[in-house]
Amino acid sequence: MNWEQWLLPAILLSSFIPGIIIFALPEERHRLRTVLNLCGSILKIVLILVMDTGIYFGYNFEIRLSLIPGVELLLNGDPLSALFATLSSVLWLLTTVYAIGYLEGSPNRSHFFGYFSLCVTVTIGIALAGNLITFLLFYELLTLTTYPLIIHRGTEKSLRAGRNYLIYAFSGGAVFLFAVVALQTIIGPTDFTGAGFSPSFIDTHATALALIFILLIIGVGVKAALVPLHGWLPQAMVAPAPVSALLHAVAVVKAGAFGIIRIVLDVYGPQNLLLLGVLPLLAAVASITILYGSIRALQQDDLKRRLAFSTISQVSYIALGISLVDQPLAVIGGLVHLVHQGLMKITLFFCAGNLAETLGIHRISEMDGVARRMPFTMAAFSVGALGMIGIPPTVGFVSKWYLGLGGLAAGNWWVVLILAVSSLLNACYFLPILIRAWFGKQQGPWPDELYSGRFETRFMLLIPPLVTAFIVIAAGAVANAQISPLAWVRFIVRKYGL
Amino acid sequence: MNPFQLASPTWMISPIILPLIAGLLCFLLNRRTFAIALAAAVANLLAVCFLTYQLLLFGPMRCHMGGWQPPLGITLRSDGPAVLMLLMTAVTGLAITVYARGYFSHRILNLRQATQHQEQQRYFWPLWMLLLAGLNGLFLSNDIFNLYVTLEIIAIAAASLAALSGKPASQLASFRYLLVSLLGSLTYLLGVVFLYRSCGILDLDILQHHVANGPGIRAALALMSIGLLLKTALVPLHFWLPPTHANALAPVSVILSGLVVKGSFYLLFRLWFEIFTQLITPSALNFMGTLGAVAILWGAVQAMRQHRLKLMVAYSTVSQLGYLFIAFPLSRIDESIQVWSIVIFMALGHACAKSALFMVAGAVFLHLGHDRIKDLNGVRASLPIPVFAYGIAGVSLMGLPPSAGFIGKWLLLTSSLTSSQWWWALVIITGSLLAMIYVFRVMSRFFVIPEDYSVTTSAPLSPLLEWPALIMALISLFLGLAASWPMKILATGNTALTQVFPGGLP
Amino acid sequence: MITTLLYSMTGLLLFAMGLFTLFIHSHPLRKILAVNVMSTGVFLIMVATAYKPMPLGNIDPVPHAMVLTGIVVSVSVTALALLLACRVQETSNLDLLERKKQARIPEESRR
Amino acid sequence: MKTEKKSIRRIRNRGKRLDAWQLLLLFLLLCLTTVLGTIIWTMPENTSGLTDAVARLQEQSGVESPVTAVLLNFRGYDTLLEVMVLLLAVIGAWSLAKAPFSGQAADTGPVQMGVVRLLVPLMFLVAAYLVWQGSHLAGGAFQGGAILGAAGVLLLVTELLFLPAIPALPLRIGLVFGPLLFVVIALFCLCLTGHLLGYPEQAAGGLILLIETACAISIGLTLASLFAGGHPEDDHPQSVNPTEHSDKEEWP
Repeated sequence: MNWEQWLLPAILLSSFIPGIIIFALPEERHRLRTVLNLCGSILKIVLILVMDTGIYFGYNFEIRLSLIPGVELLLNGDPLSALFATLSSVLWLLTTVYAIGYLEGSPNRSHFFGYFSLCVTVTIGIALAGNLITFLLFYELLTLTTYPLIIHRGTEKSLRAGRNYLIYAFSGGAVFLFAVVALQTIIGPTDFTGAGFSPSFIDTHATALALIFILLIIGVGVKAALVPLHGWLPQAMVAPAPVSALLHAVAVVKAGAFGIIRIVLDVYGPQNLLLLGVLPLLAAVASITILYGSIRALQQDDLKRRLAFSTISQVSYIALGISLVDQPLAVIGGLVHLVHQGLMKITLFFCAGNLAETLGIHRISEMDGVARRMPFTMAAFSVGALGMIGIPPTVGFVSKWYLGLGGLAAGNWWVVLILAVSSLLNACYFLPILIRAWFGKQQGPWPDELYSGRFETRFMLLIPPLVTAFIVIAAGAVANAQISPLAWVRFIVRKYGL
Repeated sequence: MNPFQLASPTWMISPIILPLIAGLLCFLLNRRTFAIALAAAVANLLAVCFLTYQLLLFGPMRCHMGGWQPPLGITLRSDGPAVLMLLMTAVTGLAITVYARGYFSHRILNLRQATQHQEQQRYFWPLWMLLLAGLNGLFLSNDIFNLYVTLEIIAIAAASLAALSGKPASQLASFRYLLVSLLGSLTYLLGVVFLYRSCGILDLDILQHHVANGPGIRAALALMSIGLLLKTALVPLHFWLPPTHANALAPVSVILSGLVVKGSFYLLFRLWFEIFTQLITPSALNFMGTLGAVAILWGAVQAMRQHRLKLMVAYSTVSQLGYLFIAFPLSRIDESIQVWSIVIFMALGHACAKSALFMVAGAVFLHLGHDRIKDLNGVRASLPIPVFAYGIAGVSLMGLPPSAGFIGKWLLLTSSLTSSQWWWALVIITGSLLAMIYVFRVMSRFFVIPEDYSVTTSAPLSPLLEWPALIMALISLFLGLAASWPMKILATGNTALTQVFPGGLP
Repeated sequence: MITTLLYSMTGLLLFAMGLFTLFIHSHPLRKILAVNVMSTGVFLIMVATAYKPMPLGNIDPVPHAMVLTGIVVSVSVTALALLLACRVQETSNLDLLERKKQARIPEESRR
Repeated sequence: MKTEKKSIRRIRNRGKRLDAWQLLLLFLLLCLTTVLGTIIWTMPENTSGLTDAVARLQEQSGVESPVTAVLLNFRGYDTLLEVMVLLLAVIGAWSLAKAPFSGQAADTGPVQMGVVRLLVPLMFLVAAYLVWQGSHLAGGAFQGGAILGAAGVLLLVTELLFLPAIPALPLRIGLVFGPLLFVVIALFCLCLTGHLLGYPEQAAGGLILLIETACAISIGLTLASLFAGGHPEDDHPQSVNPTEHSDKEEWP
């Protein structure tokens, strides 16, 4: 057995084993729990960086487990999975730090961190999945491991949100399962190869394959919150802030978007999809979602709900970029937005959590003058918000630039139009917040001031948003450097031969 | 021939004789009954493991009782499906034995009426051991009349066990259960008479080659099937199952739901797909499939509407049994391995998951003193291990990967789509979603943190009550990952397989 | 030939009669008796099966053995069912309810 | 309420006429009977069953009666399980209740006593004869056991013998004796001949008689215990942790 093969299970186990130990630990052993969490996260990052380096230099990471004929579990490290895995593991470290600060003193922490670790395991599993069945396995497990996190507060409201989340997610999973089985009966078991299936199937099963494509997209679209399937996401805001950050930036929504990328690039392959002619449908749904999410975000007063609708809108940039699969620039824009959106959105959620946890602020109307009380938090928030709007030199600008270029190259003016309108709407719903925070006057006392110490808030709550905000600017500023996300996405696109 | 050598088929009797002797001793002796039962359960597991090993080495075997060859003598047969069912029974049986010990000790120590509980425990062991012997006998037997006797052993032991709790509701349910079993057995016996009248043979191997398509044999098959369906509780005939399973003591519910219904189903399946293969028409298969589909949906809807945890779990059994019958129309008769693998995975997965669920329900009942679903708030904090077990077992019931239930559902979906009978696939998927609803309806209750919450001071549950549930749940979950093992056992000596997978097994 | 057929038909008839009674009567004792009648029917058919017309030789002992086994099983089940029925009557006051109902009916009919 | 009304209606209708569902059921059952009857009618009578096979192997079985040969030799395994069924019924019955025991002295008339005195020994004799005869004519363990059981019932009815008052241990030994001996002999044969219940040919007759006698005693006891309807007074386990006071709470 060679090390390449065992690296992938090791990556999964590096958070799975701490998770299991944390479950077994009694509630009051918080120091040991913290150590375990952080060690696991750091070990995972190191292992994933080893994998990234290996992939760059052409090593082949793959491990298979055959269950029954035709059902095979396959973990496979390719550049695309490395992108998602790296993003998840880095953000996970930060979220863990944040969560430790956030949940200090609240009950049931061992459960929370146990499921938290299982959840990262499953997300990395989605990244490393090498065929549809493995993807399905981790996709369903993701629902199961995030559910306890969503209902962590244990209130009736959170239960309702959890129930809706389950219904949406499992219905999506069921559709996905059906589509996977149907696809396998037509084209047989296939791995994610980067080329898709043989075009000869299109001659014989064109309609069926097109229908299956739609079903697959519906299946992953539930988690990616494509428009008619987005209902669970705003409700899931009742969860604690680290969980929201995780759902939006890393795990659930991204898993859906990542699924769309996998289906388009690996399962079907660009050429087949162009032949089938179903991509305009995906582009249309993505565009509608972008506009709808932005418009709904405008109407929200609750900060987290506004951010949630913003997520719905922003994630569809990824789908939009992928749906223009014949334009490499658009694909680059979509893929790189997977990373960039994660960085920006996690910053915003960290900041929202800080406001709620420190001053009890949940509504935008309560935010007047908050920047004077919490300058660092609001600075990070501003960076994230400006990134969302797409102001250079943040990473948001890079994504939109490439998407626009791709649209132009294809001669699709409507893409540019949508980007412009959506940026305008983004500005409409983010700038008022910034103006209120920086230039508004504090009206009365804060709703529920919970913390008064040396810094503006607890140290562990402050560090993560500042780090992510720094990355948002840095990754945008040095986008052309050798090791930026953009460079890696270019490497991916070269590998797919677009 | 030396009966004790490695290749001797005589080893086959050990899973029958060991629990039988244990049952007699448990009744005869007053003390150390648990030790005897535990020893028998462990020995049974070892014996079954040995049989599996033997099967893998030497292929299927026949053991002629008393040395008399068929058609006159009775034959036992060990082959892939039989050994897998034995394994299922042995593993679940060991878990039940341990759990029952914890259950009775807890009740004797913590509740009033200790004498009554001691009495229940005193009769539980012999009944359970003899039931185990009967089940093992059923899975191994190759004689159509001997199968009737094993069915009766199971029926009487199961009905007595079901009445053990002494509550009026359970006794009424048990009385009905006994009558239904008896009716089923009698119908089966009438079928046997018809069969014997037209063929003059009782041995299944010979029957397989002598079956000619005549009205007598068809009537025999119909009668036997109706009798077995009644015992398996397929939907229009399921009325007796929920009250019986829900009102019994928790270890008994585990036995009834996890094992007993599988016995009659196994026999039914064997008759349809090995013995009377030529008589089976597509319309008959579709009829069974339709009943199965109705069972899935009806059982799941009823499970969603229940107010008590154990009743919910019992209705889920009705629903899950439907999947076994959906396999009927999806079977292409020439590829028996495919059908068997579907049924075996569904049955194994369900046995493990359902025993875990009933064990959890029992633990919750002991902890709270009731099992009303709406009052289950906050159980997670006081019973973390059972709640975890409940979640994992629920995953298996929903058929999510990587559980054994998933493998079963995957096979069902694949064969329904390859044979272009997509409507079954829709039923299967809907069934899983409904299962999700009823599983999580309870699960979410466990997670509620009540407002006036404080850790209850009631005595902690014994680990014997918690760990068997978790272990069974984990087995049901990871059986899917080890799916190639059951496949290998199933395929041993099955010639059809070499044609299906020419490249050899994974 | 005719004899065996006669026995078989009688057995079948008994089976059907038992089944009918089992379905329509709610009293436990009647149900138990009905099942007993049914099993007698089955045994009768079985015994008839054992009879072989002269050219084929002796009676067939195997159904006889089967009937013996069947009778024993039937006895055990009947005993157990009777005991269960007694227990049910004792522990739940179903019987009481039934009597109350019967007492009420004449009143109603008088009105 | 609804069910109550329904049952009231049923009670009213009792003895008058059948309602629609019952008529439908009757019709369906008639159809079923007709179909099955036709099948039996048309069934060819050409199979000889297992008559020839039994006749061929009769000599090796160690007994002369073909039925006994089938019951205890060729298909002895069936009988082994069937004895277990009987025992199971007793365990089930014992698990349900304690045997009703009035606790009063017997109050039997002289005629009754005379009959019992006359009949019981006779019945024991008949039972023994039936078991003995089983090897060559009709008869055997079940018939003998049935007579023994009848004797037991007679004793119970006259209240001369209180089964519940008998100490539990001897009773249990008696009940288990037959089945256990059966299993032991089966395993003994396994060691001797390599087959479960494969009697050595010369010892077959003796072993079968032994089994039959033991089983007859156990079956007789079984039937009598079933009639007694519950477990004896002192059949309860040695308590691990005697909690007498808790019982007193229950029954002040």
